[in-house]
Amino acid sequence: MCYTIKQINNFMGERVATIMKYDVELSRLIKKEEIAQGIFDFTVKCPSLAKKAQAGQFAHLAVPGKTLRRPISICDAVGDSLRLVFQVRGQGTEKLAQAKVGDDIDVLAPLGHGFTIPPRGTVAFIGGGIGVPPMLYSGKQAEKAIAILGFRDKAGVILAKDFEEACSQVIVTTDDGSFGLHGFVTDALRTVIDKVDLVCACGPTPMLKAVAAMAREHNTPCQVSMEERMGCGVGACLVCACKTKKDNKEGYSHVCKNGPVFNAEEVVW
Amino acid sequence: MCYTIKQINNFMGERVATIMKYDVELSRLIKKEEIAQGIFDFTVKCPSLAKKAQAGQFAHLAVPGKTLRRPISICDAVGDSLRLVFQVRGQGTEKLAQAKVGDDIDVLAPLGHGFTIPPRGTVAFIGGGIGVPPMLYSGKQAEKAIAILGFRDKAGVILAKDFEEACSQVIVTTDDGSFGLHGFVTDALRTVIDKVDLVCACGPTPMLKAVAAMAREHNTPCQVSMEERMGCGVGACLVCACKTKKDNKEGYSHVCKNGPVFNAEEVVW
Amino acid sequence: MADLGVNVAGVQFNNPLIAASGTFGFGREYSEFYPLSTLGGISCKGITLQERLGNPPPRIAETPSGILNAVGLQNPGVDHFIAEDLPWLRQQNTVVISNIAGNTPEEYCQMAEKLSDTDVDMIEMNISCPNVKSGGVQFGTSCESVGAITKAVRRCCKKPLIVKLSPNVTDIASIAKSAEAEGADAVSMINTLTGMRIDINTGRPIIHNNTGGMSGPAVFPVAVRMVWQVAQAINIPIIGMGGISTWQDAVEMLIAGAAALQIGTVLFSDPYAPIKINKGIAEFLDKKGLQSVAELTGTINPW
Amino acid sequence: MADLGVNVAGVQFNNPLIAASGTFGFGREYSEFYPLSTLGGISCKGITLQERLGNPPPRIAETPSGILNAVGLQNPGVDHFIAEDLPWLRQQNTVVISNIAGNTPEEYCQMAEKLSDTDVDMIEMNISCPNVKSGGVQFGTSCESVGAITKAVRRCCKKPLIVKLSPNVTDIASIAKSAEAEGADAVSMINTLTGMRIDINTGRPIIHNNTGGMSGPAVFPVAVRMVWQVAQAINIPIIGMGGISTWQDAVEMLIAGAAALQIGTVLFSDPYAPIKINKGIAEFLDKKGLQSVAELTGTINPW
Ligand SMILES: Cc1cc2nc3c(=O)[nH]c(=O)nc-3n(C[C@H](O)[C@H](O)[C@H](O)COP(=O)(O)OP(=O)(O)OC[C@H]3O[C@@H](n4cnc5c(N)ncnc54)[C@H](O)[C@@H]3O)c2cc1C
Ligand SMILES: Cc1cc2nc3c(=O)[nH]c(=O)nc-3n(C[C@H](O)[C@H](O)[C@H](O)COP(=O)(O)OP(=O)(O)OC[C@H]3O[C@@H](n4cnc5c(N)ncnc54)[C@H](O)[C@@H]3O)c2cc1C
Ligand SMILES: Cc1cc2nc3c(=O)[nH]c(=O)nc-3n(C[C@H](O)[C@H](O)[C@H](O)COP(=O)(O)O)c2cc1C
Ligand SMILES: Cc1cc2nc3c(=O)[nH]c(=O)nc-3n(C[C@H](O)[C@H](O)[C@H](O)COP(=O)(O)O)c2cc1C
Ligand code: FES
Ligand code: FES
Repeated sequence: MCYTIKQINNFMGERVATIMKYDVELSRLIKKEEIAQGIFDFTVKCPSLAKKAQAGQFAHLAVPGKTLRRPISICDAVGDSLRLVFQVRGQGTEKLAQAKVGDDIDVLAPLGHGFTIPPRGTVAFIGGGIGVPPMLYSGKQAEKAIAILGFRDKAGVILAKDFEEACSQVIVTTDDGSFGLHGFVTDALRTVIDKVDLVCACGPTPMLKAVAAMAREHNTPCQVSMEERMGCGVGACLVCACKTKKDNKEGYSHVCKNGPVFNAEEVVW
Repeated sequence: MCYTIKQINNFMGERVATIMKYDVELSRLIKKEEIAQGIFDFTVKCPSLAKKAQAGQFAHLAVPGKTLRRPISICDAVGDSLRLVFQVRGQGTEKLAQAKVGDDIDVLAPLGHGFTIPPRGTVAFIGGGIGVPPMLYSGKQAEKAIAILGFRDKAGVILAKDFEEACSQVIVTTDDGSFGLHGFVTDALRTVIDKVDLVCACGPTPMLKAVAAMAREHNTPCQVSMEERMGCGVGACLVCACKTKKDNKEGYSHVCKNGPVFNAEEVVW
Repeated sequence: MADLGVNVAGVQFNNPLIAASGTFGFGREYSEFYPLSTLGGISCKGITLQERLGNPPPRIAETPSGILNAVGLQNPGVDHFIAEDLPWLRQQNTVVISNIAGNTPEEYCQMAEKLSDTDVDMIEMNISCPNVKSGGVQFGTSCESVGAITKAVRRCCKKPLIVKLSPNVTDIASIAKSAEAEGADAVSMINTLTGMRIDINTGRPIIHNNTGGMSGPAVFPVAVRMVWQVAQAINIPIIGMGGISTWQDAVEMLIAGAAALQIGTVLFSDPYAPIKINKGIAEFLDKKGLQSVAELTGTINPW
Repeated sequence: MADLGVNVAGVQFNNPLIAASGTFGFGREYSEFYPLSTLGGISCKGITLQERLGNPPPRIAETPSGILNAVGLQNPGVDHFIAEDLPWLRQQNTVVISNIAGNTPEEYCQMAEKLSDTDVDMIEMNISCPNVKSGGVQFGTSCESVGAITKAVRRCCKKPLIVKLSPNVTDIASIAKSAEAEGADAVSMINTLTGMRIDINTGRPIIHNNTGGMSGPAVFPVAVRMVWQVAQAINIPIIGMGGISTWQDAVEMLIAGAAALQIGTVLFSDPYAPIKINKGIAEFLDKKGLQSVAELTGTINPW
């Protein structure tokens, strides 16, 4: 069997969401805003991807001139668009932030295993810093959502209004008390944990660890979204290793496929 | 003696045309036109460079994402701007062609040894294909200029009007006769060579060779502009070698510094 | 239209593009992008006799036009591969190459024996993995050791045997000759070039293994040079790889002397790269009036 | 503010940035951009005993994030250098390093002797030029030959002797050790990595020499890895180079173990790079509260 140009073209034409699980879409940047110093809020139009997106999944964005894509969580999926909020950290995100409305961004999405949100009950969605954005779409999936959003200071607060609209309760904390509660997200979690059925969290590892510990203390199930440097983004190259324990055996799971969301109990901190 | 930040800043501030011979200027693209299929006409504003430019010199343009600059001849220097006309050949010129009016281009210029045009007399300026642009500014330097411009076909003809304004006589030739004279630039040169005091030429090597041979036959001095792949562009790295003969000794001269314009007699074809 | 099929050591591929070992797992993930028959073949993730957990993260870093990786051969072991992955792979209508790595020549032989009794198409012996303490690289850097291990594995291997060469050597052509002399049916090259990046704020190497293997466009010129050098030294086919990311690169590698190609890192930038590259090769062959890929292989015209 | 000065083998540099041999000629051209005292030093274009014309063009090709070159040591010969270039260079208030290449150990010695009687500050022995048939690379690829030639030149060289190492080897640390054992005062590394590009339309290598030496950002991770490996193996200072193009790269190379740096290819992209890089290093030192470049050298914290 040989491979003809016709077949090749067919393959390229046929790669529609209904046939293949993974898809790349050249997505038009239709809205762009710098919502805090160095934090960008992008809305990209990608109908076939947006309709498949689930809470806690991520998009893998090609950056012109870079060999590796950059993983960015899905902050929200509305109609035929995805909302992606990211912080400029290094060269890739800096380049991404230069995209102009009207530019096309090469998006591979939706990837990974997201949050598993039960149809009923109260869920606490905890975001720390740039871990806040993915909790928005997640929060929308719960019957009753309590959002706890932690930031360094007032200037870093993002998306507070969006959460107000999406969740039943929103608690904002800042490390320095310049906005909302003075303290850490765990301080806020302590005040509500007795009324929640599940804790979902995304943020820096020390925060996740603390949240997981508190949830465990209270016998509350907890799901955490992990970060690791990625290659393929789909589970083939095995670079995005995260140490986990299953059936009492330690090994490496992969953030891009088994995660980014893991049961907190599985993670070997 | 140590190197202080103050000194460093001073160096960067002081690198003005009056002190240093070589200079780089971030030059605003103020006009851009595709004057033939794949051939772009850029006007960039770079006051300190433009005022130093001489006929036959070139600019070395940085291309975002590329390690090497691209050498492009100075087509014209008017007021505080340089005009650069180039053809898309590979990845670098393709990227350059994507620049938008208002973008800044990093220009190292004017470089090289250009045409030496006597104050009196008739000079034939011969350009072939993308070798045509540098003859424009050159033509303006002569008391009496006869421009001979060769193209493949009518669609490839560029700058004919500009030459009409700048030169006393303009002969356009096309290989297929679809515009102007049917034939090569040498066919046209033959008709005028007896009245010219100097021949200046830029174009593909076989053309230059033929022009040089004809000039030699007629005992007319001839200067040719050579091309070679470049690194530094200023004569330091020695990569842009062109075989030349001086005092009967063969060796390699360097297109970026000794050239691009050489006396045809020096070149070992 | 030109035929994209190639034959390497008696094995027929639908087209010259093979997924590079370690970048494509055992194919399942990329089969969610397109049918795996899109590829001429798949070189599976390197397997070892026993399961391996691999290195702690971070396992990857970016470099100018390339990446470093140090996965450390995380894999479920040869038995698991044969039981769980191979049957599925066999149904994908593509050539299946099993990539193996061992701590000792005996381990290589044991794996080759096990795989010889399966229906894998070829065995690729990785003697060049730079990212594990005893993952083969010590076998790959001298002519003697390459000769010895090739000889040993050749004896217990009933499948066509590909020896995968390391670029981290002084004289790759001599090493290729040793592999050929001891019975390799083909060589594949290059594995990754050892490199390192350091986080300047912490002083820590970005990769937990300290060093990692460089791949991607940055290494392409080194790969082309080595394929050319080896093509002049041996008569068995070369599977060329290292930084191929466009159809032009693929054509260049074929011209340098490769009979087939592997592509890895480019998949991370563009999962659909194999389709685009195959299309480009086919059009190039047509433009040049060539009937097959083999007519392009080794057509370099050196100065 | 931190002091940018460094001391390598007893020679004091105003700052750690040295122009890399072959990219800077004998300094005249770049002195038209800024005073050469902007640089800590200049490693001059490699010279040979007799004048050399160099290779036919093309001598350069572009690669992803890098370049290939094969100039073939075009130079006017050591006597011309001493008579015409050195006196001018001496007035530029920067350290002058003479880079030499020979066909035989005797030639190296003859040049070293001639230069020992001049006021060059240091001699850099290039035993790693990949672009000429007998331009030293054969001396640079085995421990024995590196040891032998270092020993020979050491005896006739009254200046601090730098041995410039080739990256095209299996084990650069052992080679560095041989150089150290036989009396090298410093090593500089890396020279270029041999690569090749082919014009797919003609089948011709883009460079007339067929292969060329790769430099520029693409090779940076290989250079960092090698500097780190060598830093663990020897006690003499390392002058690190290979793809440095930003101040971050410079800092990374220092952290890996370099006492001073050379920069080459980046000058082609940005002639002013030395100024920007020095500024970045100085600010980084200040931010980290370090008093000198030496405090940064070798501060890597491996896993
Ligand atoms: C599943 C997942 C979801 C994420 N969601 C978001 C989000 O919604 N918003 C946001 O601002 N950031 C998010 N991140 C982090 C984001 O991917 C990194 O900040 C970004 O990749 C850094 O790229 P850079 O080019 O700025 O940095 P560079 O340092 O130039 O990147 C070099 C390489 O390291 C990788 N890298 C560097 N830092 C990280 C990191 N923290 N995590 C993973 N890879 C990294 C890059 O992807 C790249 O491959 C997420 C990460 C993961 C794994
Ligand atoms: C002194 C001089 C003046 C020139 N003036 C003009 C001009 O006015 N208009 C114009 O269209 N072209 C001009 N050229 C040719 C122009 O430099 C090349 O077409 C251009 O560099 C090709 O770059 P690329 O990125 O398109 O090709 P690529 O093939 O991607 O380039 C790869 C490398 O090869 C070099 N290269 C490729 N072709 C040439 C070539 N013909 N000459 C020199 N280097 C080359 C590139 O500069 C680059 O370093 C001039 C060349 C020289 C030497
Ligand atoms: C993440 C990753 C994992 C790899 N794992 C293996 C492996 O297990 N066995 C092997 O022989 N090569 C392995 N390689 C090397 C590739 O097969 C290939 O030789 C190299 O990446 C060069 O090709 P490329 O530039 O197209 O990626 C790996 C490469 C990468 C990037
Ligand atoms: C055009 C060119 C010419 C070179 N000539 C020499 C030389 O004569 N002697 C030498 O030791 N190294 C030579 N080199 C190697 C450089 O000195 C340096 O080792 C290498 O380019 C890596 O550094 P970089 O990436 O900063 O350029 C040359 C490099 C280039 C690009
Ligand atoms: S990024 Fe490849 S397996 Fe996760
Ligand atoms: S380009 Fe460097 S000498 Fe001409």
